[in-house]
Formats: sequence, C-alpha cells, structure tokens
Amino acid sequence: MLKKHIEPSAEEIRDQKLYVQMGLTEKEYKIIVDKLIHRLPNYTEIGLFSGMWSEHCSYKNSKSILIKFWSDGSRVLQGPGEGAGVLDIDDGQAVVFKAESHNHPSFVEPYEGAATGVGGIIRDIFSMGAKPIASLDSLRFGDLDSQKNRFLLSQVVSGIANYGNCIGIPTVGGEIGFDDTYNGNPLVNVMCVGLMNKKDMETGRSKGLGNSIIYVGAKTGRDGINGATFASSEFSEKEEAERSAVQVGDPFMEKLLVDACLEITKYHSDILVGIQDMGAAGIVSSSAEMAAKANSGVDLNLDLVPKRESGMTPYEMMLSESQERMLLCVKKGYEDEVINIFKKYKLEAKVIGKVNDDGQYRLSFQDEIVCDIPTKSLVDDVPEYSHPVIKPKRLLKKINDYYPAFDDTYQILKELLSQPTIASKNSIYRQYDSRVQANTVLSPGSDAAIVRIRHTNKSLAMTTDCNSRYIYLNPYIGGQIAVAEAARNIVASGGHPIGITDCLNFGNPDDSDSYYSMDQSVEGMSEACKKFDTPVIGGNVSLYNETDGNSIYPTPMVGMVGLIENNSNVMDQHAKKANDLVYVIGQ
Amino acid sequence: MRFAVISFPGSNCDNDLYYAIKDGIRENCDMVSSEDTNLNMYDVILLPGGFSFGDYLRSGAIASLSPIMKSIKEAANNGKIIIGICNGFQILTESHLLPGSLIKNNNMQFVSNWEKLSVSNNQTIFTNEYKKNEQINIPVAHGEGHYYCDQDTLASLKDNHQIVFTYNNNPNGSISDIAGIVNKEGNVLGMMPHPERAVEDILGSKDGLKLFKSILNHNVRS
Amino acid sequence: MYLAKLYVSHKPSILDPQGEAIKKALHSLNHQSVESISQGKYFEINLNENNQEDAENVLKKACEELLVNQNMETYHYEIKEV
Amino acid sequence: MYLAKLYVSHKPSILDPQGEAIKKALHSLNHQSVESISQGKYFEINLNENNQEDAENVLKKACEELLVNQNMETYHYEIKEV
Ligand SMILES: Nc1ncnc2c1ncn2[C@@H]1O[C@H](COP(=O)(O)OP(=O)(O)O)[C@@H](O)[C@H]1O
Repeated sequence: MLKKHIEPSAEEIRDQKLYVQMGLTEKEYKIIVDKLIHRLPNYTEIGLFSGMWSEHCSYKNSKSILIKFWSDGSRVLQGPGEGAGVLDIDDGQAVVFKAESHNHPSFVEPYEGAATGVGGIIRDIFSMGAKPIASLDSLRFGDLDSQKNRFLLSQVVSGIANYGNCIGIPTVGGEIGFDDTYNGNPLVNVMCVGLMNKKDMETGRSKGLGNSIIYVGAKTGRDGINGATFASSEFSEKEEAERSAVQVGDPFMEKLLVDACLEITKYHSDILVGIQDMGAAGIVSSSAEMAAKANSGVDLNLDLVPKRESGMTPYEMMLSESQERMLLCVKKGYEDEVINIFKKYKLEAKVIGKVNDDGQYRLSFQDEIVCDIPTKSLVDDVPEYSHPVIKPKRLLKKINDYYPAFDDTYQILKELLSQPTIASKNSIYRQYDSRVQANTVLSPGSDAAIVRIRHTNKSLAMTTDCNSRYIYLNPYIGGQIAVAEAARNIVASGGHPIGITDCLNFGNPDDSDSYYSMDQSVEGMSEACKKFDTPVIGGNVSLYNETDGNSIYPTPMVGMVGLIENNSNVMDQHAKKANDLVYVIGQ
Repeated sequence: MRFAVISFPGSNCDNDLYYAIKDGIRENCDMVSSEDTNLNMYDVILLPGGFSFGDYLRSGAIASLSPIMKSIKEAANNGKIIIGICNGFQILTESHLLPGSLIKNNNMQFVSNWEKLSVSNNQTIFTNEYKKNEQINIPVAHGEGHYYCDQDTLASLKDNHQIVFTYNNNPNGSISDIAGIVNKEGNVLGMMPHPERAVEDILGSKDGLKLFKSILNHNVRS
Repeated sequence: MYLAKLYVSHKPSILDPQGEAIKKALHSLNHQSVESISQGKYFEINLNENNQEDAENVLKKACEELLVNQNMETYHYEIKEV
Repeated sequence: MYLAKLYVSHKPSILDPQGEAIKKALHSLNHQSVESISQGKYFEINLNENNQEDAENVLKKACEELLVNQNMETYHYEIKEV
C-alpha cells in the first residue's frame, strides 16, 4: 500500500511537529492527544483535525464575537448554524439566504475562485430545500491603475458571470469598491437568495442507526486539498509562487444537482433524513457536521467514494475540495429510490457509509480502519479563542474634523463621478444575466434589486452594502452605518427590511486592531439590526485578509433582504420627468 | 393549441417559456425531456434558452445530437411551428434547421440588457400581431449571439424576407444587425432575444407577448 | 491504443473577432510585434482501436458529426499508436 | 516575420468538465472507442520580429501574461521564420 510509505507515522507527526505545518498549534495537538482521543493520531486523523479545526470550518477565533449577533425576531425559522438562515414571509412561504467569501482562492485563480464561490453559496441554499432565485456579489479590489488589479477584476467578474449565467440564477445586484487597502487581497463575497414552501425545509443531519450516507455529484479529485487551512492563513508572496491546487467549477453539473436535489427535498422528504453540501474540508466537514448535530457517528468506506484520479490517499479524499458534490442521509431501504432520481438527471450517486450509534467517526480504506475518533471531537470540541478587546492607539488619537475646501464645484463633481467606486458599474453588471427566471422587477442600477414571487403580489428586495472606511475610522458606528445603508436601499425600493446575512472580512485576529474592529463592528451592526428588526440569520467569516503583514480595512459586508407585500409599492431610483421636484429627507 | 417546451440538460429558460405560454396566453403546455422521441401531440415546439450540456465545445452542438432532435426535424419538415430562443436558436443552427451560426460576441463578453428591436417582417406566423417596423423592447442575455453567415446565405435571407427581427443598437456584432430569422418555409423561428422575459408589465415590457399571440392568431386564421 | 491530435481552426474567409480581441489585448500589453493571431481548438483524443485505419475512421466521423462546425471551421490531425 | 504555433492544454490533475461532456456525446454517437478527449487551445501567431530569440521571448511573455492560465494549463510551441 502506497500510503504507508509516503505518509509519516503517528510518532513522526509528533516528533517532527508536522501538525504545525497543517495549521494546528502545539496546545491544540496536546488537547487532541490527551483529552480527546487518548493516543497519537495518525496522518489521516491529524489531517481531519487540521481541516475541521481551521478557522474556516470551526470559527474558533470568531465564535465569541458571533454570539453577540442578534438573531431573534418573529420571522426567524432558522438562525445561524445551518447551511443558510430562513425567514418566514407568510402565506406558507419562506426566504433563505446567506453570503460567503471566496477571497483567497480568487486572488490565486480569480476566474475559478470567483466561480466556485458562486457555486458554493448556491449549494448552501438548495441544501435547505429552497430554489435559488437570485445572487448578489460584493467585490473589493485595489486601485485600477495597476494592471494586476484590472486583471483580477475582469477575471473575477467573468467567473461570477459565467457560473451564474450558466446555472440560470439571475445575478441581480451587488456592489464594488476600489481602494489601495485591497491591493494583494481582493474581496469576493457572494450572496444567494432562495425561496421555498415552509414545509419543505431541510437540515443537515445524519441520524438513525443504519441509515445510509449517499454521495452525489462530481468525482473527488486532488483539488484544493486542505484548502480550509489555506483559507485561514495569511498570504505571502512566497505562497503565491507555490500555487496550491486549483478547484474548477462546473456549473452544468451544479444545475443538474440543483434540479435533482430539489426534486428530492420536495417530493421525497419522507425518506430523506438530511442533506448538506461538501464545502470547505469536503467529505469530512459535511459528514462529521451532519452526524455531530444529531449526536450520532458514521462509518464510511472510502473505497466506495467516486474518484477522478487513481492512488488517492484517505487524507486526500477526505480533505479534497472538489466542487459540485452533496452528501445525503437517506432512510435504510430507500437508497435505490434516491439513486434512481439522480440517475434521471444523469448524476452518479453512491452509498458510501452508514450512521452508527457509538458516536465514532470511522473510516475504512482497503480493508483497514484508517480513522476512529469521536465525531464530536472534530466538530464540538474545538478550542475557542477570545482575544482581549483593546482599542488600538490610532483610534485614541483625536483626529481633527475635516472640512473640504473647494471653489470649482463642477470640477469636483466631475472628479468624484469619475472615481471607479462611484462611477456607473454598468460595464460590470451587463455581463450578468439578471433576468433569467423571468421574475426580475429591478435589475442592477437601482438602490436594491427586486425579484417578484411568481403567482403572488409580493416581491423580495435585496442589497449588499459596506463602507469599510467608516468601519476603519469607527468600527461601532461604521457597523451601524452599514446596516442602516442597506435598510435605506431596501426602503427606497418599497420594501420592508426583514433580515440580514453578513461576511466578516478582517485581518489576522491575533492582531488587536483587527480583533477590536471585528468585535466593535459586530456590536454596532447588531445594535442597528435590533432597531430595524432585521435579525442576523447567517453569515461567514473571512480572517487573515492581509498580504505580507498589511491588513485590509475591516470590511463586514451586510446582505439585507426586504419584503414588498404589495407590488404596487415597488420603486426605482431613476428620475422620471423634467420639472419633478426633488426633496431631501433626514438630517 | 398544444405547446411543448423541450428541456435539455442545462436549459435554464424552460420554466420561463412554460409560464409565458401557461399564464401569458393561457394555452396548453408541457415540458418534454430532450431524451423523449415523440412530439406527435404538439402543434408548437419551443426550444428554450440556457446552457445545454454546459455549452461545452460549441453552444448548442451537443444538444443538437439529443434523441428528441429527430422528431423536431420531422416536425419541422411537416410544417409544425418551431421556435428556438437564445440557446434554442443555437441548437437550431447546429442542427441545420436554420442557416448560419452563432459565434462569440464581438467584445468577447456576455451581454445582458434591454434591446430595442425592429420587426422587419410582420408577415410571419410569429409576428402578425406586430406592425411593420414596430420598435419593441426585449431583453438579451448571451455570450455567443453574434449571427454569422456567408454572403450568399445573407443574400438569400434578404431575398426571401427571412430576417424577422433586427437590433437597433447591435450588441454583439451580428451581420446586418440580425436578431432573429425564419427558415425559407417560414415555420421555424430562431432568435437571440428573450420574448418570454417580456410578457408582463412588472417585468418591464409586454412586447414579447405578441409573438406568442401571433401564433394563436395565425392558427385561427388558417 | 491510438492518440490523435486534432487541430480545428477558423476558415480563413470567416471573420475572427476573437483573434482581433486577443491581438488588441496583446498590443495593450506592449507586444506590438504581434501581427495577427488566430485561436483554434486543439484536441487530444485517445482511441481504443486496433489499427490506424479504424482509428482514423472514428476520428473523421467524430469530426463531421460533432467536433467541427463545417460552416466555419477546417481541421487537420495527426494520429499515432501509443 | 515568424510564425508560432502554440498548443495549450489542461494540466492532467485539473478537472475538465468539457472533456467529459464531449466524451459522453461521442459515446452517444456510438463512438465507444473514444477513451478520453481533452480540448485545449491552438494559436497561430505571426510575429514581426527580426530573429528567433526575440520572437520566442515575445511569445513566452504573451503566454505568461495572457494566453495561458498557468494555474491550470501547460503549453508547448513551435516557431519558425516565414
Ligand atoms: N458587482 C456588482 N454586481 C452587480 N451589481 C452591481 C455590482 N456593483 C454595483 N452594482 C449595482 O450597481 C448599482 C449601483 O451600485 P452602487 O454604486 O453600490 O450604488 P449605491 O452607492 O447607490 O448603493 C446597484 O444597483 C448595484 O446593485
């Protein structure tokens, strides 16, 4: 067996501290050995810990901040914790939405990085049982004077366009900003919104002794192995040269997956126990999380996993981030029913394991047990880190108020309007199919996008917003402003704000400036959310957004959804006629 | 009349077309899989937009080999009404039911926008509800919508009045601003713009609805 | 087993906006010496056939039926046993 | 003047959904003997340079900067005076 020769032994992992390269600290390794598994982990096992305990999967540095988010409210059917949050929009219907970041992959390979970001967030939506009805993208790049930044912009935009257009989900809005702070660290955040009947809601759970774990979608290759760990570390120019394995998106495959999974969640929910997408840390994160949430364990046979390449080791299979894959838990005896539905859509589905009742996470490969650890140790026993919240020195200094001085108003206006951040984004959003599904009432170019709900008189309004300069200067108020701006966009479009998702893009949490900004902006956002009655029903954290020690401005993107209860209230921002009066409202 | 919307793997405007028929002109409509082989019960066959088979190789090329295509060719030869929209148009040219080809937009970018079209021929099954040269507002959304054919084909398209819609502001480089054409016999229409996205005021325009009404109108008259 | 290398290119009479666009992009990168560029497709195909003739026949059919759009494209190929 | 022929193909470990889709389509046409197919790009480039070395340098730069995505693709080329 190949792997024995190339994989280090448990003792070598300990003696050479190989876990450190995988992103685990010595203290974490000690917890694993002494408290959780009471022996030395082998290479596969330590790999699983490194993936599952990465910031990307475990939120270990941000959990203590995220719990501050207000996520109550009468409409909330599902708050943070599942693939996406769910809000009741009356008449038996619900809206599902979430945002996701794909910053690091998009810097390394902008086209595929952005495309797979879109693919990933869409899977989060339909795995809840909802039909994806719209996407939005929130982008930040460095200055467009640089050739590299222009390249990143054009590639990211075509990656988003190609994936979204192909799969048939309209990209209806978003935002884009340019600032030197994003040089070397662009932000690519994507939000997806779905619609479903309340009764079709699914969750990612695996339970019931003997029930089957079914794998469906693309075959597993060596793409993005342990990408979760990669996404949770800082960038350096050196790493860029190493060019880690690239994930490639296949929107065609994903379209088949969406349609097939929606048929199952809608018409066969009696035999479906749970469903989740394979995102970061691929098979291990989906299977372990599904089992841990239901207090059960799983036995998987890795010989059964569909593979694209030969000679893959358990470590590679478990931590591969190949795209367009889903994991289902199906009632024992009904496997063929599910497999046949997938067949109809020309998709290969395979039983790869079973739910057990001893809570262990057990993997077999070539007649050998290669992993046998408590499922909970991967998911629930992750150490949490809260850092002291200390106001950075730069914010203690009193800054004098700034009063702009200028005489040529016309010239200033022209200069302002020609700044890329302010200028029209038509050249970007005209590449997005914003009208497929034939429900788009307001496409990009107005305050919020509006998508009507067919066969009702209702619509949903949606927007993404964040001004990172405000956050940088005053994270608490800046956080409030981000939520308030989103709410204004919704209201100005005729909607009633009902909830938000977010993407917290920050630098290294060990840096007290970054940590303070995150903590304070979350407090500010949460405070504003209470005021607007817009609970935070989900989101995503992206830390370590820095290159060679330079952090981006803190950028907690807010994605807000509003409900328009009567389509006669729909309003766009365009001036209608000459001589109409203009009013200024507010302070 | 009975309408069929053909659903290819990767089609993504099949539902939109279905609703345009069902809710827009209130006619019978079924979704038919591209794996099926029988279209005998249908009067009108609609090939929707999308990215059939991911549009890998060339848009519409792989779809043109689907089992259903044999019956579509038969239906076309028997004079049944066939419409291909966007990817559907690409499938029709790849299967040689319509002349010419659709290639990448001139600027290499996908374009999604409202476009003003002129109805250059209102004497067809598909346009009899429009006035001659009527200006209509219909969205486009395509990356490979540049209509291309050789000079002889273009001359014969013109001679036979096969050019049905033209762009006022050509968004993709199409030869002679062509947005939609019919075959010589006049029963097969291919167009890049999406009339099914312009069938209700709330979507921004109802100009596409007349296209579907024209078919009914034609049916009543004949 | 045979390996075929298939080259598909635009017929010269057909206008090639893609080639034009790439040329412009290269000029903007200061590669002014690029006089012209045309982009075609390049396939590598493994054919499980027993002799060259059969392999060539399959390849030709595949070109006519799918791989090449004869309205606009021409092709040539090399084939060898591997 | 130099003519370069440039062949760009997928790195083998990278997912190639397009190749898979084309293979399936060829199988559905009963060309079962197609074991695998991968689609790459084929460029013909005319370079107005005075010597082979300069032409090659321009070509290599153009590959790195635009024509080839080095994350996912590899390339080889032939170049000759014309
Ligand atoms: N990356 C993008 N994707 C899609 N739409 C975008 C994007 N960037 C901006 N837009 C759209 O352009 C319009 C103007 O955006 P923005 O300049 O952010 O407006 P405002 O400052 O008024 O909020 C909005 O309708 C927005 O949805």
